[in-house]
Amino acid sequence: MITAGIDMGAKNVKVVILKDGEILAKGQTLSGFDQKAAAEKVFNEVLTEAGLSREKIDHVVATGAGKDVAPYANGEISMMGADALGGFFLFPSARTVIDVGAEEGRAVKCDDKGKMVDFVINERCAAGAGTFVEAMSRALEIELEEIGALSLKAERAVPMNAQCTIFAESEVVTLIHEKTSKADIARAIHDAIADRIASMTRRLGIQKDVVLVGGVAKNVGFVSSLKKTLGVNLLVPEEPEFVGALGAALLPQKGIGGSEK
Amino acid sequence: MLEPKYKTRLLDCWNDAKQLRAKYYENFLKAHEMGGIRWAGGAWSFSAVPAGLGDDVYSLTGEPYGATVAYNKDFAAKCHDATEAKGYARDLCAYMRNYWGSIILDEYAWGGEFPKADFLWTTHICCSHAKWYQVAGELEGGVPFFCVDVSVGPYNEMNERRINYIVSQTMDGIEWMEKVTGRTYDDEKLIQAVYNECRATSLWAEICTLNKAVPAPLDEKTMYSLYVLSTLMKHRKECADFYEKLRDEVKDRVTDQIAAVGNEKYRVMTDTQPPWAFLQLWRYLEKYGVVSIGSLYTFGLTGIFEVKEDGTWGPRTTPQEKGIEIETREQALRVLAEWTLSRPEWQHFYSPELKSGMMRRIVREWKVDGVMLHYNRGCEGLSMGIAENKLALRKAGIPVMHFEGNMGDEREFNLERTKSEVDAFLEILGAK
Amino acid sequence: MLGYFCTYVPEEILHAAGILPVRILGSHEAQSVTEPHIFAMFCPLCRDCLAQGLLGRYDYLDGIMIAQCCLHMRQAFTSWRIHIPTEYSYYLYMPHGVQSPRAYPYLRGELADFKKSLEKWTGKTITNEDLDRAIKVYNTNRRLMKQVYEYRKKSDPPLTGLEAMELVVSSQMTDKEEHNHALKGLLEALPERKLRRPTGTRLMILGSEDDDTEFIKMVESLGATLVIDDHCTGSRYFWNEVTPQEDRLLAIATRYIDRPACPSKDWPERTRLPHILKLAKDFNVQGTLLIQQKFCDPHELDIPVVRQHLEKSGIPTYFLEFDVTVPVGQFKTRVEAFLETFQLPTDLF
Amino acid sequence: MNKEYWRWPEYRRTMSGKDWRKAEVITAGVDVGSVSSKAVITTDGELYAYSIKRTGSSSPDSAQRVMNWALEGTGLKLDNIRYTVGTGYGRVNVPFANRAITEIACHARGANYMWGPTVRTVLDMGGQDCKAIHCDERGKVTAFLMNDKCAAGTGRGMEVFADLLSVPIEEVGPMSFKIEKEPEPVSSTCVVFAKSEAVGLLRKGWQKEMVLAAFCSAMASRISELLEKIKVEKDFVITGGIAKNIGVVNRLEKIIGMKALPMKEGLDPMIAGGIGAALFAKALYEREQKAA
Repeated sequence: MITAGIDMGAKNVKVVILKDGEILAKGQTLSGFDQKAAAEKVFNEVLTEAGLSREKIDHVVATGAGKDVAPYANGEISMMGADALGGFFLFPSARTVIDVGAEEGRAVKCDDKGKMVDFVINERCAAGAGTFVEAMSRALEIELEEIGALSLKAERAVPMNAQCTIFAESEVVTLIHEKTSKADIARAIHDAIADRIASMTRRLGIQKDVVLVGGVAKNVGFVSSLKKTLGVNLLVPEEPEFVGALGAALLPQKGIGGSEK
Repeated sequence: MLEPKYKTRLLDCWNDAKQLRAKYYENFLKAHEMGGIRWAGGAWSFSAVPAGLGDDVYSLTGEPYGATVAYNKDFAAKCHDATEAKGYARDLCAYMRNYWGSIILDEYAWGGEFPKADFLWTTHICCSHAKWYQVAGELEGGVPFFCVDVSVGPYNEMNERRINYIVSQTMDGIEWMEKVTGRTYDDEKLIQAVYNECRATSLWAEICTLNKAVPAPLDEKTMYSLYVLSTLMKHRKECADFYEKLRDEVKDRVTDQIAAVGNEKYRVMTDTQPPWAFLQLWRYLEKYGVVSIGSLYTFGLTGIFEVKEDGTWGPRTTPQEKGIEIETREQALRVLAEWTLSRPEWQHFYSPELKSGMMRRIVREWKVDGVMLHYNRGCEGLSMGIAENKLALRKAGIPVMHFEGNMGDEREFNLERTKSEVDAFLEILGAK
Repeated sequence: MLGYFCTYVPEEILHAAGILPVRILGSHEAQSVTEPHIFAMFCPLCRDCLAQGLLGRYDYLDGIMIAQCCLHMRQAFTSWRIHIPTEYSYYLYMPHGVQSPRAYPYLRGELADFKKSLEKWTGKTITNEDLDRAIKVYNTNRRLMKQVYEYRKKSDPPLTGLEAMELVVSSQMTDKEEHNHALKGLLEALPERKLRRPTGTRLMILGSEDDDTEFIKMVESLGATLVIDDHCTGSRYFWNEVTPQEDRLLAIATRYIDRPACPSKDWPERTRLPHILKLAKDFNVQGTLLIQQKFCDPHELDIPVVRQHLEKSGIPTYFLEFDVTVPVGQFKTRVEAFLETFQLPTDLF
Repeated sequence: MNKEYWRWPEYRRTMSGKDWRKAEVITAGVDVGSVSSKAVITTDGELYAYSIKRTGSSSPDSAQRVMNWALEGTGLKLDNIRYTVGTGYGRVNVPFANRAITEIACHARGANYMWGPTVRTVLDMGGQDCKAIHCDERGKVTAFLMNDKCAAGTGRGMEVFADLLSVPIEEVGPMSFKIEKEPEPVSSTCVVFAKSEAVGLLRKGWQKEMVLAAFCSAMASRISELLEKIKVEKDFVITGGIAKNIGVVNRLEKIIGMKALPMKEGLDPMIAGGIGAALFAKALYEREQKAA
């Protein structure tokens, strides 16, 4: 059976094509303003990469914030359901999957077959984890890819606002003006988000093993801060931002949850 | 979509409820024209007590009024701005801000200017209630204000001293009322009002108990418009009579297997006041055969229950049914105080475990598949301890989700995000 | 040792039973342990306090108790009781209707129940002598602290606002006899004590619970001195004494009913307004900082009217919203700008 | 890094027809904001030259850079400046400043200079926070309010949004009026949510202009709440970057039912703080001369 998963994320659209549990091809592009067009573009690119035509795909399952406008899809699944399936597929020992994307943070608990049994989403004041790091790397005039590594070189932990990303941003500006080292500030930024994501995950109750997915999982600084705050080992797949699309593609092959569109 | 499994039918007495409610708000507006007097206060206050001043005493209870304003988003937004311009924080109780906004703008949600109360009579059940009416009185240019303190602990720790603390204050309240209105108090009218209140709130509990049936004769969205009458006039005869008629109709619906939702497949329960401007969320559930059979809020904010011989919840036996003859003012106030403090939605103010226990009971007895908690930023009183309730329900193996929102300030409710959370929960239930 | 959550707790009875009351406060650090227990719409303080319990920083407590006040702190107590069980816990149903005469006999009865419960726990009866001794020690502590506060009326007060806050908060966490001893020593040194700093603008600070010494230090580094407060970590904690009478429990109940009120007990009349204005006059205050813990309903309900009242009496105010960590950078700009309205000489314009 | 849409353009200017050599007292004000830094030079209390530059990640260097740029081409040297006042976020580490005064006092004083003594209410929308200031006829602050967290209608929110839509910030205002009907404002109380709500509108197929309009009107309504708290008194002026965004200004004027005095030719509202600081510098210098 050949299936495809489309993750209509806030910042990027991701597509995965799966054949009998093997990933044939995957690709992503910026969502931009016309998410439907972006999804069509990347879907066809991944098709050609997999050397297939559209008819060959038995099921196309959509997920993510924009799943209602996903092209070609004939099934859908919630973001949390997809995270559970994808995370479990990559790490069968997983029982908790944490997904930190541009706008939202989510955590899912799954059973021993990868089916979602409980979930939480970050509270309003703790929103915008991903965009927060981007904004801060711009304020520190550092490339987004480097800010993670930089935070590992910090000497001391600078406390930062617990509750609100907006005031946390303005606190960073104050730290800059007080000539705090960039590494310490980077560390404070990652600790602040790690605190919020850990706080959210604790609402779910942490069951080992814990998998971390979503775009922000590529940031080594964040992974290190979250590991320290949660006090638990984190399994991070190579391309964490594709786990949602992978989970969606897995759905027809698993026959769990989700529904005809 | 699933084809309907059960017969459905609109409620016959639906229009009576609408008329009773409209008449209530009209009476308050026209009270002075009819030679009557007005009092305002919380829906939790001892509304039977002012009834002793006469039959032409009309009330306005703050919370249902706040909910009515919330239902009309534009007017609510104007009320919020007016209150915030006076320096009041935006995270205060949403009903209170709608109420104050109405006074500042001098606009009554039902048209015309905001009718000024002759006196304010309430109870202090959370951090806000007494202050709600202290400020309301100041905003209306000074209105006599009396508040009964009810910080006496949960019903299972009730004792003589604690009941006396409330009875003595309500006694003082009656003398104060006579002085402020210049009317002489009629104990006989108080006694009738107490009988009415016991009957009305016991009947509402009975109606909720009938919803244990499968399929559920009533859905929660409908129940909101029915239970509201008890938050307006639980002490009046026409309210008790209406609930008696409704109880009979619901009984017939149970025997004839008439369902609120034709394709009922999954039964859920919610918690706290809903986001009043977004009730279409309840209809969205019904597309997947999911019906909300009610909540501790819809059942127990006014409904009075007791544990029956078979150990299950049912309507509390009224003093009348027990053949108790109330003769004196003091006895009436004692019965009223003891009856009111047994209200289910009052217990969680003292410990979340008491509420978790009641929620587990509702899940068991009303055969509920999952719980949807509305983490209601608009009301600290009912959202108190809600996180502990979620932990307790999850520990008992009951599927539970929560969505963040606000009952009366739609700026704090994100419909898109809530829909995605509900979708995920429907997947867990197997309804999607 | 017994941890308590709100200063309406009748400490005299605990002291009489040989128990050391310790106030539970927060650590002003970001934390990630309370979200499963308290929804984030409740104040940062109640969550910060619960966090200390969950992080094991109060493991030495034998018991916890609360005297009913706001819904926020109540949750710190109820969640603590579930997840950090202690040998003893008590919920005192302190009345809110402190302006009704019915409150006195009611609280007296509640205190009698509380006394019995303590006696059952400790296995010792609490005699009238024990109560008299406790009342005497607590009244002395209140008198001494009030005498220290008197010095803050002087044109150049010999102690800063920060020191006054530490004085009162330390009293909430130590044995009163030891604290009285330290107070006596301080009172001997105060007359000659000179601070090597200008007093600058004389400020009052009032509002939600505030033990944020970092913030106070910053304010007093900008050419201002906090000379008086209306905080439960300040004057509200010790402003009135127990008037001894034959019925000791009634005497204690009367003290807690008549003390300066927390907003959620200040109705139907607003007794706080004349009290705050008198403090401002007696300590000749130039401006007032109104601080409020985010989401703190009781003070959110009072601050607008308190502010109007002060401004009408010619005392400018500035409002600040606190969180568990206070952004000192932003607040420095706000406080400095507020002080500039007093400090920038008119001939600069 | 992709093209920076969200920064106001950097520039410097010397006012025509002025010669510093004839001046008695030359003073300067340096406003190191969270997003942009401004340097202003005044000769005998009159605006002589100014420059606007991005604030880097170190405020001392930003102060030095923007001051040097203001001096550039005038022949003036730093030691010709008799007195300098630092203001803004980085006011404490302007190396060559004699004193620091907050931007609240400086914006009020600057607005008084730019629009005259009838000004009573100054709205400054800086990068980090939004300030509503009352002042008297000489520009002295009598009361002020700053936005609290949830009502964070900051300049920052607008910049992030312009960047998201890749619309140069100067064009946000005009574009937000290229619509037929004024849309419902984005409703959420918090900037983070307002942004994700606006992105949701894009996804529903709203074109950019409509989404910009919804976002500007949300920003305007949030600022109006702050102004209503302080009770706007005539004359009302707006300083800071947002003053140049008609998308917010026009909608704000409609909500509060009062027009702001129009921007003066050649007087960029972003330098109000810098001017105020330079004027304070002159007064402080003259006080020191009298005292000495």
